[in-house]
Amino acid sequence: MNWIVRNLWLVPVLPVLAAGISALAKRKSRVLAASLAIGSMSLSFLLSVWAFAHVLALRNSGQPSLQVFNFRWFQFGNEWLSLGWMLDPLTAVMLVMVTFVGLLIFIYSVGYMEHDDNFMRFFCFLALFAGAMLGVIISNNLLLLFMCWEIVGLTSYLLIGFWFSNPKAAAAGKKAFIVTRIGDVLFFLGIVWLYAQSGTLLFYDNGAGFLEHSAISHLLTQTTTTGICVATGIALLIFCGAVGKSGQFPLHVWLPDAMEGPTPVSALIHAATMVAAGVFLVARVYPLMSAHTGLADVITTSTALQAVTWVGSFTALFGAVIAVAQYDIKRILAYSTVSQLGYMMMGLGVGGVSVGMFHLITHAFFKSLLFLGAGSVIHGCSGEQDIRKMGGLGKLMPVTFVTYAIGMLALCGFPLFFSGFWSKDEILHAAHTWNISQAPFYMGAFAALLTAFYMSRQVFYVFAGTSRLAEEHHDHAHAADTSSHHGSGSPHESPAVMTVPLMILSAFALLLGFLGTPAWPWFQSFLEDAPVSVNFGAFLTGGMLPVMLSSSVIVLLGLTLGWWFFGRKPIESADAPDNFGKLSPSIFTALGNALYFDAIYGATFVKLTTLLSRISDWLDRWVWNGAVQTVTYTVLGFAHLDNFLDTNVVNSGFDEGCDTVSRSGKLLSMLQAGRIQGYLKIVAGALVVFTIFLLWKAKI
Amino acid sequence: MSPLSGYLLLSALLFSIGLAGALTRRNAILVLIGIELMLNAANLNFIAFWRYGPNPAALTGVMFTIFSISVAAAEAAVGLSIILAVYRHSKSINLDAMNSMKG
Amino acid sequence: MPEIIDQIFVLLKHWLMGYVPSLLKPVVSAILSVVPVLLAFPLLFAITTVLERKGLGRMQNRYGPNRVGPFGFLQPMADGIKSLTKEDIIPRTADHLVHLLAPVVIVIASFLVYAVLPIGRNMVIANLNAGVLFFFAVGSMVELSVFMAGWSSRSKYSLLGAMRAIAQMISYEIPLVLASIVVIMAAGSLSTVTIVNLQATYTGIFPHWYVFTPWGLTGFIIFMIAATAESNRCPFDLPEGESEIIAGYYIEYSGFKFALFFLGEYLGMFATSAMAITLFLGGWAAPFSFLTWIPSYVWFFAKLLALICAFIWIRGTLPRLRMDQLMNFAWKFMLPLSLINIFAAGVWHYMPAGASRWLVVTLVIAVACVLLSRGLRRNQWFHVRTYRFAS
Amino acid sequence: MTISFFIIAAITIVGTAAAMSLKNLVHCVLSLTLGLVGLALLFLLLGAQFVGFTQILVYVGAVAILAVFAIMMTRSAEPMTNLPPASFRLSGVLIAATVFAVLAWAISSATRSLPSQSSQPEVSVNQIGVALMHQFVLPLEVIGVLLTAALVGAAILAMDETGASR
Amino acid sequence: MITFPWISTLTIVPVVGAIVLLAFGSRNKVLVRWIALAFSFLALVLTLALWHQFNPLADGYQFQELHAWIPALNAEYRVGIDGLGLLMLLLTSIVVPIGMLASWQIQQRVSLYFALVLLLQACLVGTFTALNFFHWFIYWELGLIPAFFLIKLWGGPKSAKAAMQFLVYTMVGSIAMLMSFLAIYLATKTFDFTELAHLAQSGKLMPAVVSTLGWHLFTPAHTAMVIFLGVFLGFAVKVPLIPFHTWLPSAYSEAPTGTTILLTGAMSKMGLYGFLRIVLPLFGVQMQQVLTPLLWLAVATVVLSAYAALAQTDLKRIFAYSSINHLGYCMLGIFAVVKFTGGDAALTAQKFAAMNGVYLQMFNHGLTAATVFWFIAMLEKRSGGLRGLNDFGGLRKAMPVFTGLMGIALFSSLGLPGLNGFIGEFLIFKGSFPLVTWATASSAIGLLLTAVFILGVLQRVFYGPLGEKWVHLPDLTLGERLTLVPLIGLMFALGLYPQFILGVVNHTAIQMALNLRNF
Repeated sequence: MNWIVRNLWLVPVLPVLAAGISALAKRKSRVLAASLAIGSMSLSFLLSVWAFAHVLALRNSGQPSLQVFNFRWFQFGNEWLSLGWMLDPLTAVMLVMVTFVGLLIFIYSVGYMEHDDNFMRFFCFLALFAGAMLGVIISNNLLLLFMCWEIVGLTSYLLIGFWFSNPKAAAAGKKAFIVTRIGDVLFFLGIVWLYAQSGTLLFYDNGAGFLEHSAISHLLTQTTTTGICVATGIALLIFCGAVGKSGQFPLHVWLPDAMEGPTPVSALIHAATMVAAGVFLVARVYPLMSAHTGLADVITTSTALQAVTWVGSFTALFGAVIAVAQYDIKRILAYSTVSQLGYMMMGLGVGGVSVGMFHLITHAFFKSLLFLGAGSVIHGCSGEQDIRKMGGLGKLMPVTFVTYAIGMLALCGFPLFFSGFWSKDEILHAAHTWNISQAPFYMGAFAALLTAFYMSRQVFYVFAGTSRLAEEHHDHAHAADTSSHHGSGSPHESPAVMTVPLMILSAFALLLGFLGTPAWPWFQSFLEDAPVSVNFGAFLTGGMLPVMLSSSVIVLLGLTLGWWFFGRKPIESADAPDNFGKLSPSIFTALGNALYFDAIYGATFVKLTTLLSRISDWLDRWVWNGAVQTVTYTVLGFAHLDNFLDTNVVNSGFDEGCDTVSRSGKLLSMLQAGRIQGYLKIVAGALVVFTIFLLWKAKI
Repeated sequence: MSPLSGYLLLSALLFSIGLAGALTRRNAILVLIGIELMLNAANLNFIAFWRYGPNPAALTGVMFTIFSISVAAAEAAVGLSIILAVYRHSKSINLDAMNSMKG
Repeated sequence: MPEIIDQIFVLLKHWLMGYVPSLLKPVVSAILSVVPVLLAFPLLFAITTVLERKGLGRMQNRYGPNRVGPFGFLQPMADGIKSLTKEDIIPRTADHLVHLLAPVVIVIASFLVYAVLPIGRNMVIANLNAGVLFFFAVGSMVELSVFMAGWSSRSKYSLLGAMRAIAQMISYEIPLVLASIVVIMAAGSLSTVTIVNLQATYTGIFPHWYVFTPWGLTGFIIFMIAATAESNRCPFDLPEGESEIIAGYYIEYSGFKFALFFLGEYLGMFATSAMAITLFLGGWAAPFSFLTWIPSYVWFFAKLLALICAFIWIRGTLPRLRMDQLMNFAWKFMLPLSLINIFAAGVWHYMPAGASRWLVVTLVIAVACVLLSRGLRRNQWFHVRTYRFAS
Repeated sequence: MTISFFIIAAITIVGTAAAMSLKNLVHCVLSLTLGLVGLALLFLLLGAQFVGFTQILVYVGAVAILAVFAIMMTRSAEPMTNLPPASFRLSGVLIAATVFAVLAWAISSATRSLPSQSSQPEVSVNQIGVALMHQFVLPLEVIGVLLTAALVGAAILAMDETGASR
Repeated sequence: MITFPWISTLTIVPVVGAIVLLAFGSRNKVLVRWIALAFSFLALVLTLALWHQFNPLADGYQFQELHAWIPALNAEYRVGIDGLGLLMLLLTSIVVPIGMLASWQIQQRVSLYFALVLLLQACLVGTFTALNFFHWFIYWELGLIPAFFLIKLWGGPKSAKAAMQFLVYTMVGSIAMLMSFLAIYLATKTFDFTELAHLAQSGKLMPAVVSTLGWHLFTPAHTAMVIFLGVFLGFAVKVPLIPFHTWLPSAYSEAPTGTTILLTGAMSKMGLYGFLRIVLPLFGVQMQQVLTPLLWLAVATVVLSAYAALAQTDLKRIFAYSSINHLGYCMLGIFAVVKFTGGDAALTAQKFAAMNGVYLQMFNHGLTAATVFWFIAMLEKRSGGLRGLNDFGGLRKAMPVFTGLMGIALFSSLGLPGLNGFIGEFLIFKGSFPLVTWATASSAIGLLLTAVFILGVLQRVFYGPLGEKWVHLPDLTLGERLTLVPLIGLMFALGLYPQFILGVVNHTAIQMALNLRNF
């Protein structure tokens, strides 16, 4: 257990520390914030590289590449909840990728956010985000992962809603957080269920972790009352978390709206890291996912993985279809991210961890490249995001154009040189060899076609043709306070601090592909701990070649179509209808509105919740309160009745009684008139009566 | 008509005359005199019953009368002094005036 | 022979009774015994008036009435005729009936008293068992008649005189009764006849008169003082105090009614002195054993005359007492002394005969006299007199 | 029933009736005295000599004079000015009459059962004295106390305030 | 040896404070406030001293004091605390100073206000430490009076009605409870909790009660159930559970914010404490018999209150419902613990987790809710009494620090990991999931809805364009920041390292769960 593994926790904590310091710092100085963020990021990058080297060294020396460090967090009942972090090839790769891309984006955003007055707060959130993301990557405990996962969600909320004065941004932030929260809740249930079943949340705890064989086998044996195997149930719930975070089909609505945030944010979060977290999570718990009751030798994909595949492939197709009809430069990229994530999920589902992860790494680079490129375009066009208002920027911003083109070609998977081709090809190959059904392969292929088509559409719109920006100098203010306008009206090349990261990223977009070519599958073997050997023959074996050929044909077809519709005669004016849209305007507008999913959700779920809330409020006010009111009114009624009885019946009766008594009193007092003779008469009378009585009695 | 009933009738007559006097007259002294008379009527009864009673030797009748006479004397003395005090106080001994004990 | 003389009147009566038809016997016997008394005592009254006027005269160094008859002895006859012939005046506002009744009641009362007094051996009108009680009962009617007289004549002097007379007579009646009680206690009976018979016995030559015992003597003295007060004579004659209220209650009377009052007064005097004789001086008993041969009634009348002379003597000598002195003397001296006297008699009765008895009883009585008189003297304080009504 | 009983009874009744009805108070008292003397005679007639004489001594001697004094002191000797209203007197007499009627009825219905004739009981003062001292010694003592208390009380009551204050 | 009577002094200190304040009169308002604060700090210091001396591993109650009070009724004055009691004391002594600080603006009858607050603290301390029903009930009832007056005299426009409703609700509940306990007293002749618990454990309590009461028309089970329902009603009203909760929103919103802090911070815990201390040990069997309906109640409390919070426009009412929601989780945890597990080791371990979760949740909710309401109080002070959601907008621009800190408090109440809210909820869910799966699953919706309405609040109040009215709203003053820092710090501390609390209460939780062992 050498130093790096023990102190791996420094990687996420450094950025978080930087974020904390910059938040608490009294003086609002831009230099401090930027330097802190970038400094901490670079430190983390170095540590990650060290960790990567350490893993390589372990692999070469044949030792198991997995190292774990656990510590006890708190005790409840007789057991301790212990957390921990781990270092394995997957972690190492992800660490390097995230820190490197993050660093580049930090540098880029220094330039991009130069004029923004909330500069410090931006970098503080970015650093916090990076810390949380790194936390997710290294955590060895599903709960720790979940905690960092939630903080990532929080930071994405804060960053999306960074320009909070813009109500759309605030709403987008809220939407993002809530939709991801839906996924997280299901993920949380999965965690709780897992904890209940396996008794531990640690991935690897030298034998006791739930990803290890004993726990997995135990989970397999359990079946819930509804008949599905517990392992699949938990896996599906965890996958829901991934769906939420990675914007898969049902929970994808927040990703396009997240573009309201500043472009570096979109680049960092919605291209490279955060969305990738979902895929990373599936990769991390792959053993659980792929656990199936079938025999060990026959590779039968578990129901969980099948679900992943289907959702992935459908999202890929779905994202691509919508991306075609988008006008906002960043929305197109957002939908393309959605489809690429679908590809990754499909890759994981059919090909296993290495296939998915390879595409994830390559995608991270060229997608962040594209986003930063779009950022510099927007920066150049003084905040304009609608591609119909751009055009002809190729000549005005050559570096951006070139890097952007490289990124676009990598994304489409232009044959041979671009990394996208290799990683996508791996997935298509795996999908092709999938024994369940070929549908994912065809959906993947068609999505690849559409990807090529809409990317070319976007490039031609932005860079080709004449610049439509001149017509409307003062387009509607992008945001009241974003002061990214330059003095001069015409678009111009972004400063070096923005273009240099673009170049670096474009270089990677090109070279990275060669790591994972079928010939020399270093990357895959690195992840699967298998020995690697150069074997050019691999191209021919296993049906790799036909898949490669078919994919390159599809890409070329897509590009020509794009050129055909948009390259030939780019639209003249901003409000001219889209050439492709002219074919079928109704479908085009539908696709423009993302198949109205927002409206559907709004109509269904949101309406349902508001309705339910109104019902419960009504229930509260009227039903429960009503019951209490009725009780009080009945009591009041009794009180009045009693009062009535009291005054009329009892009182008057009593008064009568009193009168009669006083009257008789007066009568009696007459006797006491004070005249002595009167008394004497009475005595005499009494005497008479008495004697008569005695005599009468004596007589009888 | 036996001698005893004669005496009894006489004492009854005396008694009622005394009573009539007490009831009709308004002067306190006269009422007192009336009462004296009633007492004497009673004494007559005693002596009559002693004389014609079954056991004259027992002397109870005589004794009773002697005591009754002495009591009557004491009563007359006190009564008259009270009347005197009342007179000195309210300058009149008209019975109706003395009704401060009214109910 | 002495018994025949002694019993001459009794025999005479029995003899006369023989002739009376049995039906009238009770009435006649009553008349026969009453008439001699009714005659004897008015006669004595006549003699006493003369005796008194001549005696007073002699005392005051003058002759007294000597014009009418030899040495004035027919003066009463003259007075009688004078009173009968005088005009009988009744004041207009007087209460006629009561005015008339007053002298009648006083005379009747006085005469009734003699029924009980034993003039001689077996010579008593009615030998009542409760003789002494009868004497006092009838005696008390005198006060009532005095009041009737005083009130009915509707004049202030008569009323005042009556009131004073009544007050005095009542105050002195109590010592009178108490003094007689001593004798009754000794004699053991209320009947005057038995009392006298008890005293008629002799030890040696000395008779057993009660007066010769210490308590008897005090009793006799108290009795005599009370008697003079009862009959409004001499030291106690305030009611008739001529100087102040002319003639007291009988001021408005004239003529025969005035004479009756006078008769009533003198009869009262004779009755009380006769009672005194009966109780203390042995009634008709002879002073010494050897003198018993003189008839009993002679002794009786002799003692009576002696007492009358004493009265006249006192009248001549003692000055008139003031009202409050009179009252104090009665209530603060006479009454307590008589009570003590009764006590002394009681002691005498229970002690064995002999000198010691004499010594103790006389000592008790003497000490009582001294203390009581000291008591009288002590609370005499001289201060401004406050008149209740006059002021 | 002897003649003397009737005579004396008549005297008593006339005396008492006059006492109750005369207007002038002094006359009332005097007629009362007459009535009482009549009563005393009745006692004598019934053989109770001692009681008769006591009656005379107490009533005629003391009470009458006391009454007269009271009349003198309270200035009610003047002739009565206003007689009580007829109705008042009538009711009094009426009630007295009823009482007499009832008593008479009681006597007449009761005496039939008593023995009508008995010998004249001979009583002497001596016997009374002995009885007083033996059988009735307690009442005697009580009467003694009563009389002293009554007389002292009467004296205090009648005493003039100014006199008492010194 | 005579041990220092810690608990009695802790109870008496606030009372003395109240008396001093009353004697002081309201001449010098500032001085009165500082004195009140001083007394509450004194209580805090005492509690910390207690915390320091408390031996977490010892069984049974510590710092016990036993004095015979009314021997005839067998009512002793017995106080003592275990982990739970100590936790509640700490919460009370933290919440009360916050309450006082929040009511710094009270102007009328200041000394009476703070005297009542101190009196309320005394009653709370009494309730959390009493171990004999007799004087426990007295504290329980006595607590109502200051609360009633605090709401009524200084409350909002409809405060009279709200106060009356609050009083009548709780009074009815406590009377039902009193009846049941009298029945028990009749049977067992003792008020002491531990003895009653032993009797209940050995199964002799209910038969004894049934025999003495001898209600012929009910079977023994029904009689026991009736008695249990009486006690249950008493506490359900206080917690509150859904059908009996309508007093809470109006009481919280009408009461002055200082009192709301006390109500939500400490008084609502009385109900839960009652369940843990009295209902669980005594009526375990009955609760198991009616567990499903109880669970339905708990889930309803969680879900319905969350939905209702969504529909509210008044900030205070929102957080009133949110506190009902949070307490609903605790109820879920408690009912889960009651489930009959037949000695299965794993499930009993879950019970320990759930029990610890309930303790932690009670403490955290008290802390968080108090802080949130304090923020609302500050907002109210600044905006002159306005606290509707639509009255504000974009306040972040005007008061960044305020928004930041309130954001933290809100996220803590949302249950964001890293802050104290999450751990409690996690333990409850972890504990109750295996025991009562469907109830836990369905109440997970509550988590989501909490997020929705809290973010709704954040967005409507702090985000969006800044209304021109609020441009010159002052940000937090130094004094307020200083007072907030320890609370926010505590939230982070408990969020990151809950062992501070769990270490102390864990042993009690185990004891309590074990006592529930099925018999």
